[in-house]
Amino acid sequence: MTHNRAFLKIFQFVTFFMMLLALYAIFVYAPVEKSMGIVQKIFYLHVPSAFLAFFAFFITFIASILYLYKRNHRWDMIAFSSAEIGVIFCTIVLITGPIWAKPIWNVWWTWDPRLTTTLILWFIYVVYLMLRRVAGENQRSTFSAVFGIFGFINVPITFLAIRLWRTIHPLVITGKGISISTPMTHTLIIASVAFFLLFLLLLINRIVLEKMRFKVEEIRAFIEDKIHLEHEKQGG
Amino acid sequence: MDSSWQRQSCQSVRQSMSKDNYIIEARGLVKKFGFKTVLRKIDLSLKKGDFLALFGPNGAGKTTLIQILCSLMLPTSGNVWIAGFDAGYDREALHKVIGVISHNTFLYNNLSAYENLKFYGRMYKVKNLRERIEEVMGLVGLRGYMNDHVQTFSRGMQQRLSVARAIIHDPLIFFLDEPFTGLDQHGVEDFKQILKKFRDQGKTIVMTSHDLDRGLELCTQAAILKSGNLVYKEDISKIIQDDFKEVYFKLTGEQALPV
Amino acid sequence: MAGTLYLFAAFGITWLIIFIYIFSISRRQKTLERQIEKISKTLGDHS
Amino acid sequence: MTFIQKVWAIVWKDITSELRTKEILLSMCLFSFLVLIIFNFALDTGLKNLRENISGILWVAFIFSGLMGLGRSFGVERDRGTLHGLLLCPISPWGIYLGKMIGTFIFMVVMEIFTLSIVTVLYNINVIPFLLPLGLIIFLGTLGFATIGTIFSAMSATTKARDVMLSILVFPISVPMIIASVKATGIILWGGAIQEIYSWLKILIAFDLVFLLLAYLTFGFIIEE
Repeated sequence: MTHNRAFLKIFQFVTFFMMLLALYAIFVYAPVEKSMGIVQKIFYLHVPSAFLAFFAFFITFIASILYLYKRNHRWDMIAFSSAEIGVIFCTIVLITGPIWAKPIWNVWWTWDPRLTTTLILWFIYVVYLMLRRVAGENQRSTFSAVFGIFGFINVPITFLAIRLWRTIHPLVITGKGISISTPMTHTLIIASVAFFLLFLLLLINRIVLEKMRFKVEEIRAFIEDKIHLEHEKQGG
Repeated sequence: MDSSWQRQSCQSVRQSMSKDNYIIEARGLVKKFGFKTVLRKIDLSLKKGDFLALFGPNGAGKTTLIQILCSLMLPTSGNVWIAGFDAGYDREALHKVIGVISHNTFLYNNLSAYENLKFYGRMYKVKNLRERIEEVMGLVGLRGYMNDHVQTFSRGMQQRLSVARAIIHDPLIFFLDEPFTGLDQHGVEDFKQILKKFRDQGKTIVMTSHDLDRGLELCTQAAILKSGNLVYKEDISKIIQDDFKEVYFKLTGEQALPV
Repeated sequence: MAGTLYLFAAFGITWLIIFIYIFSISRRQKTLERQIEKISKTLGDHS
Repeated sequence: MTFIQKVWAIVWKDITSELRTKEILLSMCLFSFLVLIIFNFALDTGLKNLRENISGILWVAFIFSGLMGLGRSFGVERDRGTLHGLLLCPISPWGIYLGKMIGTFIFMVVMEIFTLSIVTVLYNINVIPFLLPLGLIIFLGTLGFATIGTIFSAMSATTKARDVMLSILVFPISVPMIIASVKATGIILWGGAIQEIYSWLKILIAFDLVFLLLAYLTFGFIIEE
């Protein structure tokens, strides 16, 4: 336990350091993009978050399959924790996206395939979290595992459908190509690594929290059970 | 007993019974709902022709145990074999040899008695379904009500039709979960007659009840379930009715009701 | 400069979301730790 | 063979029971009728922009009324306590799923035929020349909707706030199916050739197959306790 704690402390420190480095890279090292100006720097938040949201939902998908296969509640905890963090990152994507789009495209939102798919992805996993609240204790894990699988499999079909839908209507707004220079690539890599470490840190902490909650519930149920049995013995 | 699948299932029953004589066997059954333990390591074995009456106060886990035995529910750990079929894997084959009667009738209100039996008969692939339905309707004394809708039936009639539904495929084993609930005196007497018939035919029966008198009258074995533990199991020949009551009240801590 | 405002908004909101989440995790963790402490105390009293 | 007979027995039971009361069919048809009327006012569909909107209105009517039928599919079995009777029958979970799904599908198709005839009258659109491609789209779209809907109907039947849960479970997953159906119907009603909707039909078929396969793999988990 203490060993793990020490490891977590070191990990926390490394993540913090990488975050500072990423901030430095974004604001000092990376040059200002010519056509979009300083707003382009949102890109370094937006892209890693999008990648991590997708990665988190992928973990949920895999853990859901493993839960149904192995019936071990650990996989359920991982699926749940990952989905929650995925929703957090997906929310960041959905907020930074429009903030970037407004000054550049002059609209907050376009119904383009990637944006729309991300929005639906966000909906699916918010529903996933909601399902966990309303489902009975006995079926919560299986239901959410099944929904986690359905939701993730649905994503590529949704993306295809929306792309086909958009190409039929003329695109009102086309994104201008970004000219990326080498320092920008470096910055993106640093920011991605920093965000990935943050993601892992959050995920580990969330799983630890879920395990603790499970333990406490287990102990409490055990004690209540003991008291109940004791009481019955005295009564009888 | 004339349909081919039944002969088949009987054969596989015999095969599995050659290994051990138990037709119902449960080992180390544990069931948890969330963190709440309902059954704690229950072992139970019954031979062919046994009639087990399972007593216990409310919330002792009787219904859960029955539901696990007929594989409506999976145990958290432990195994169940019914007529040689593993309840975790061979559900379909297992369901062919069991009949379940509970306080819930499993009948469709908008369908007539005949249609209800036709539906269940088709699900069990009963041969000569029409004749079989007439036969079981006669057995439960509802021959004249074939085309009446279930919703017009009284509680007692519905329960009798439920019996007809459960015996349509001539099962080897019966699970009865509080079958007397909601029946009037007359209905109870009728139902007892039907149960006696099953017992005399050599069917294996597991019944839960909290009515000690009615349960003890029919069974060959009695058991008491308390807080998920099987605290008592004895052959009827070794039980004297009044003593059993005392044991029951002592074990469960329930108060005897004034008669 | 409008661009800086948007940039500031994006970063601000992102960090706000992440910090609120971290805060909520640590708070829940603390609550659980307190519960464990309470339970072990009760157990200690009984034995 | 046995399997098909058993699945058919479930479908037969649902249809016979429904024809007695007509509760579900009547409420589905009435509801879709109401949707058509309300959209007429909401969008002020003059003849000018009628065709652009009609496919959308049509599918909104289909899906919202379909949701009513779905809610009853497993909800009724659970309320009346017949679900355990069904689960005790010697049939695989997949068989139960298929039986319930086909039942819902049939109810929906009846409602859709009714809705289409109302649309023909109220919106003055002649659907007869488009019947074949339209029928194909409606078949595939409805199949997809019933496929995922039956799974979530079984799920939401045991949760709190059943009806609300059913709709928020079904809608995000059914997005590709709705897009494809609406667009393909629009093209056909505009007088487009069937070649123009091939890519949409492909998406619908992929959707149906993928989710039927997933239902086959996962339905057993949903009904066990």
